[in-house]
Amino acid sequence: MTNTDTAMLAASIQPPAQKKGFNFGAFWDSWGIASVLVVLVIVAVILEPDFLSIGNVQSILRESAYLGIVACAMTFAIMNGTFDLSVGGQLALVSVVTLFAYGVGGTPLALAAAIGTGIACGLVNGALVTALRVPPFVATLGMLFVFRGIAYVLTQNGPAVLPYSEVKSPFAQIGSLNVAGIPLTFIIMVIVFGVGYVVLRRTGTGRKVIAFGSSPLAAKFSGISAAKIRLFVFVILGLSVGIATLTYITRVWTADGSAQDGFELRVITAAVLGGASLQGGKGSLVGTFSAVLLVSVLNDLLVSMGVGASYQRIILGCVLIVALAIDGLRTKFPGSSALRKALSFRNKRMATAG
Amino acid sequence: LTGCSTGDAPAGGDGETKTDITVGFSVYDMQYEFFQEMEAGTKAAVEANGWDYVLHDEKSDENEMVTGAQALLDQGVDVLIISPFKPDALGPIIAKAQELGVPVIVDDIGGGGTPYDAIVVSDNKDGGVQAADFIDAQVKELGLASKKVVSITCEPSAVYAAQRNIGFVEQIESLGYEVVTELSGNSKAEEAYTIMKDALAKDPDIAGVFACNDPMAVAAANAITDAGKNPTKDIVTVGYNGDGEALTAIDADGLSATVAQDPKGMGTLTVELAKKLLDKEDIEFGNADEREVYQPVTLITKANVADFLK
Amino acid sequence: MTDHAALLEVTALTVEFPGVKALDSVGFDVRPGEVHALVGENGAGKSTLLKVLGGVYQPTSGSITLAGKPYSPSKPHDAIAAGIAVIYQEFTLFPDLTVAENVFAGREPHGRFSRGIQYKQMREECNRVFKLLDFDVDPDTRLGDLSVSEQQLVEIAKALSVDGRVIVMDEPTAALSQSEVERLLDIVKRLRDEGRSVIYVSHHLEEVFAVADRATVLRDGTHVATLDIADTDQDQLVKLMVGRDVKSVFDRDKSSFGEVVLTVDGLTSGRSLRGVSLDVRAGEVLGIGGVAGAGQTELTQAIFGALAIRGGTMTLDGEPFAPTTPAQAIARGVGFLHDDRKTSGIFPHLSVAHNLTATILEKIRGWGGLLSHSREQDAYNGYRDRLRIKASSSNQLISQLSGGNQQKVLLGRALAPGGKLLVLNEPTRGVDIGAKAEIHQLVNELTASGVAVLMVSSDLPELLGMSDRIVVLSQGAVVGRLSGEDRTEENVIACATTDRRIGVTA
Amino acid sequence: MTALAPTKKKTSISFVQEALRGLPLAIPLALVVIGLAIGAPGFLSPTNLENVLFAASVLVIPGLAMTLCITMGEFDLSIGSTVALTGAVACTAIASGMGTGVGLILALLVGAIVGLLNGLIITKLGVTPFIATLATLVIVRGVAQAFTNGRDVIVSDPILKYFASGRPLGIPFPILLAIVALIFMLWLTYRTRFGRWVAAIGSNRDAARLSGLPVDRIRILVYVIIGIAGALWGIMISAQLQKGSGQLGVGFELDAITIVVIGGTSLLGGRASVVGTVLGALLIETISNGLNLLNVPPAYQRISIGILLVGALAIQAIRRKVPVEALDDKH
Ligand SMILES: Nc1ncnc2c1ncn2[C@@H]1O[C@H](COP(=O)(O)OP(=O)(O)OP(=O)(O)O)[C@@H](O)[C@H]1O
Ligand SMILES: Nc1ncnc2c1ncn2[C@@H]1O[C@H](COP(=O)(O)OP(=O)(O)OP(=O)(O)O)[C@@H](O)[C@H]1O
Ligand SMILES: [Mg+2]
Ligand SMILES: [Mg+2]
Repeated sequence: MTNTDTAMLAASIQPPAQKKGFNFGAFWDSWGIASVLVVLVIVAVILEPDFLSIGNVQSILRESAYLGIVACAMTFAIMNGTFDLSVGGQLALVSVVTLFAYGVGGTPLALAAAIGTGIACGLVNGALVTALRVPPFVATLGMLFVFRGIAYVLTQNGPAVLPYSEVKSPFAQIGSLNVAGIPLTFIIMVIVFGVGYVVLRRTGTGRKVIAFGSSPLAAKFSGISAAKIRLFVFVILGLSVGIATLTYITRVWTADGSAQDGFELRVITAAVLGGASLQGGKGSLVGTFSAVLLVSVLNDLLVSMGVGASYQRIILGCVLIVALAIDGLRTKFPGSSALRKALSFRNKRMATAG
Repeated sequence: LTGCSTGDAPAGGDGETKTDITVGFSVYDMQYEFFQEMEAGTKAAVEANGWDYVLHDEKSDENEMVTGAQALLDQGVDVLIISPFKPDALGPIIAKAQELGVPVIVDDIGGGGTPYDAIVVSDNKDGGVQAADFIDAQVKELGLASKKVVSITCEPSAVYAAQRNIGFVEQIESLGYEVVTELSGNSKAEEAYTIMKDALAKDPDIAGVFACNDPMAVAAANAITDAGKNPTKDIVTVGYNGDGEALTAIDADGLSATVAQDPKGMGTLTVELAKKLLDKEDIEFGNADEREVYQPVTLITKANVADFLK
Repeated sequence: MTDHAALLEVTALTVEFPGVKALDSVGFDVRPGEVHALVGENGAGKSTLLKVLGGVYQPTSGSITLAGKPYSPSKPHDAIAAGIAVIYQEFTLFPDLTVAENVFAGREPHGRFSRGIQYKQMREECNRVFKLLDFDVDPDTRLGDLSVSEQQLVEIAKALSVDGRVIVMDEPTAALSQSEVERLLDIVKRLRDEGRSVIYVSHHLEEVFAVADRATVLRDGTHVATLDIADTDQDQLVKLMVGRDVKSVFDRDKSSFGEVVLTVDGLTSGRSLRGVSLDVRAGEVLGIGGVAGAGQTELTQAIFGALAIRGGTMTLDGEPFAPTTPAQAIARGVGFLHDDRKTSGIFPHLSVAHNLTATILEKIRGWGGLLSHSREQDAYNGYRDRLRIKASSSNQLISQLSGGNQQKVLLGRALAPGGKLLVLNEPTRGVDIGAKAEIHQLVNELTASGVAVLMVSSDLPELLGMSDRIVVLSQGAVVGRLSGEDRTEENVIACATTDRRIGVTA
Repeated sequence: MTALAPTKKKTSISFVQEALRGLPLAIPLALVVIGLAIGAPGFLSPTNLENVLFAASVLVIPGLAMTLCITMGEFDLSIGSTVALTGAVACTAIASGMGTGVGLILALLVGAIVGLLNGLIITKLGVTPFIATLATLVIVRGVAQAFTNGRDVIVSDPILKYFASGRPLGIPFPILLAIVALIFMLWLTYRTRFGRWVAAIGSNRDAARLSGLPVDRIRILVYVIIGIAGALWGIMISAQLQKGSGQLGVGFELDAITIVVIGGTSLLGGRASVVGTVLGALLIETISNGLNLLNVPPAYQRISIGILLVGALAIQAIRRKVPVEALDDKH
């Protein structure tokens, strides 16, 4: 209940703004992270002239895909006021099952297994949340353990692998093929975001996802079924993991229960960095898309500059803070911060009389 | 990109080397002392040859491993040395290396049936066997009555560590012991501590402990101490790796033994093999089928720890 | 204007929002011991002005003095410290805390050594203030469990318990029923007699004439006039506010009703409903009255399928009607307006258009089943014109609208399914006098076209003027059924608050 | 007034009721304990029960601090990294001969500074807590690694060891600390202005500002408290292991948050369940101890923990017939 109060007041208590014409706030809402990305790319090109080499760009785009695809669905979830901590476990499990399926039935079965297992994972989460009323945080945290555990059980006799002999198979190509110089995995990610955008902004279901996240109670009185919409969100999360797995496993070729430890946090980070609010109701697929690339570009830049892992972390953390501080300073509650006033995007304070 | 691969004729048969050779080394994770040593050995050997050296840190992430190693190949390295986080993820890397004609030498752990040119391994299974033999001898010497032992393993996904455990369990059981607790501490000291305490609560009369790495062994020893026992006299505690903390502990009677690998030596060895490959010389494999070159492991105990402490 | 020394003086105050000038060089002053009313249409800038006084917004330009000294609060705390207590239009309450904790938020008395909060003292002080308000609630109740009007009383108690020099009230009576309003007005007079100043915002002009000494009229963010109440009358004030004449249209044509649309028989549900029976006919407005917390809201929710029913049956258009979710009720064409606009009405992150179409997403589908922007726009434009919604565009966030305009958007949402039954809970809460008349007009049009309306209203004149029959609830049971000549203020109050029963057997 | 009895069932909350909010968790906990008493040999041995309490206690202290943060409607993800950094700082100071006391004080100070940084980034820069503390998680871990240069700092210090194996009054020191922390938190959360303000901010942050509460100061203070709790946690872990290391404490933040959420503190803020947090820690540690005693392989341990977690919450939800609108986490 309070999330709507707070969100609403936060929205209604936006500081009085300033100049007509260029509206920084509106611009930043839709293009903020994208512009940080552009700045970072320019910095990268200056620091590392090789940055724009075809091979490097392809590499960045190719490796972003699996994270991006799940982050797209996670944006739905966060806008809906929930999140899924089990996506890392899902990715591990779906990867293992997919590789086994490939061993049994080749590419077609592998594709079907990835999508099918992904959706099944999503259904399990959805059922726990809607039918058993387990809070999403605990339900998906519990299922993170369970999915990983199952993946471990399945790989007790060694990890699932794509054998080297299959290097030329169509399945393995998903991860390495370039179409007109663009990595296939990236194309898949762009398609996922495109479809995601249409579903979120142009369908009734998408509208209900956002509306419910904005105010669960208002949604209830508008006839939006909490259970249905939550189920939908968890199922598309599962589906996205299924698709992401195809772009992931065909690049890495192996999986077991430990695959992509900490994935959930990276996915949520991308969505939040992209502008999604964990309070629900707010988010942007353009932002998430840019955030995914932002993190990849930054990582690539730091690696190619030979920055040590510990300093990579420090820099990555600082960039996260800076990227969000720009927005934070803009929308923060008025008053109380000297720094904010110094950097103020607002007009001068009231002229004190006398 | 593919300009500088292995095709050049050797400039001279002896140590005088070409200066335009670049060696790429993709390391498992530079957070760990073990790999820091391995990297130091590799780097020193590369530079001794007068070659260029590029390092990539996989940071314990299979995705980073594939992306980064492929990036090294894209940059045009002449040899790729890799200590893989996930040996089975070598496939796409080797595939690209083969496309570009770059030789690949794997360090430490391999498998997955990929056609790399050579692999340097320390004999993990044998290390486990040595640990078992030592525990048995020590138990007899101390006159412990119990035949119960504990094995604390690394994360289930760590292939190399699984070999240590297999060697240990097979050998210790053949010596008439019972493994009463066999749990994963996920390579983390803090988890090993709890596991050891719980194991002692269940079986207070444990005779020996083998942990798959030294941090876990030292943590287990601490748990034993906190439970009011002595980790060298009441229980025989053995670790694996030969990390500094284990050596210090052995010296201070806080740990019975550790099975030491020689990461620095492994690093040096990979570069020697690289030179041979570039010079088109033959490599002497310890196991030619698997293209394995062995790096022996040594058991460090109170008796010989002084030799290893710097 | 006068020779009185002003306690609070506002000069040339301007506040701009992106695309809107909410206040444009507004000036007025408040004298010590004066009740100063601030009136104007929805969106005129009243709340914005008060928020500046409260330190919530900083103005673009202009100045304020308090007791002759410059006053420029940069945060709400500054206002409180300066002795200005504000009751905001949107509640500033904490649902998870107790009533007492809410009243004392930020000012809890605590032990000197233990630092522990002194709950006993808080409870006593609460009870003291509640007594003034004739408000009977346990200070240890969780605030979130109170009904809207009960929460409003807590909000008022919160401001009264501060020893403020200036007390600012933004639509304090919007959620109150008649008897509570009278209580409040007594208290306002008492505050004035104690020498404090009160700034009073209300859309109920009767209240303004009952308590205010002067009134300032705002229109579209500009200052129109400041008048002595004694020198003016309601019509003049309305004309200044709206710029035209507004006639209260309580002239319903109550002659012919159609078939029974909804019957409710022995409805028992939730926390408080006990065997409520009623029916509504096509073309009829059935009013529901009662004091705060009597169960009106629960009744509307039960009919709408939003509250589990423990007993009783309903029919709609002669067919059995037992919705277990609002979706089922909407599917049968029931339109619904909730009295809790803030938490159960608006979608704060969505635009006005998206808010309006939330219940008719199926109807605005176009090519390929996708939502059609043009249809959505058409739907919005229709209701915007019909309800005179004032928004900068269909894309504006609803949370940026004035309260009254938000209400109109929600009313549009309730009308959109276009069915035979409309359940309206406080349809004109927070709506300005012009808009109110328009909403009444609209209800008349709807009933004329055969829609049945069930209307809860705590605004007694509205309840009497708009309802063809009135059902009065008390503690979840029907205690009065008033029709024809019986529909008088006295009867409603008597049924709601005493043992008197009219038209009810047993 | 009428013959009909009033039906108003408003929940008036007394201190005791509020303090015992998490108590229903005792049901699944009791079920697990009974199951293990029957099925796991040695579970009821005093040593083992002490082990469970010991492990739970170590988790309880940061868990209680995290309860405050979550009550405020926010998270702190950086605590695991704080554990690593503060442990490393304490051990480095001790190893370099500065004395145990100085080492401990430095560790607590570093913890407080991390908390202060979190608080400032969140309040003054307006970065959402999730990203801010995620960023400090990454940064502080990086600093810890750079600080230790990737090498463990080994110490052998009896005073430090006291935090792991000291037994004042015959009670293991961490258990004693946890009891003190519990009593302190009960008082702080339900009896002081600070505690009520934290709940108020979690309940409705903007209302808190409009009511004149020093919102930013309270938020900063809460993060500082978590930083200090993280330092205590780091000290306790380093005491157990007699070392500091940049690798310690990975994933601890989730452990702390998990017990809070299982304990019934709403992620949306406003409602603290202090006792629930303690029961949550007991539940988690009992389960994992039982699985260790049963020598359950790691793969099945994960599955069991997951199912038990979900099961424990499902039992509560079903028992209370949580309505559909409660899908938003307010339970
Ligand atoms: N946060 C905001 N952002 C943009 N515009 C705003 C914001 N808050 C208010 N406005 C606009 O400022 C104008 C004045 O609004 P205000 O809330 O002061 O009206 P009001 O007189 O209190 O109306 P009501 O009687 O409906 O409460 C309106 O046009 C409104 O849309
Ligand atoms: N969640 C809740 N828990 C306990 N009691 C509640 C809860 N919600 C409402 N109530 C109580 O139920 C009674 C009926 O509530 P309802 O909302 O129907 O009142 P109402 O007659 O509509 O009042 P108002 O005029 O304020 O809207 C009130 O006394 C209210 O305090
Ligand atoms: Mg207003
Ligand atoms: Mg009501």
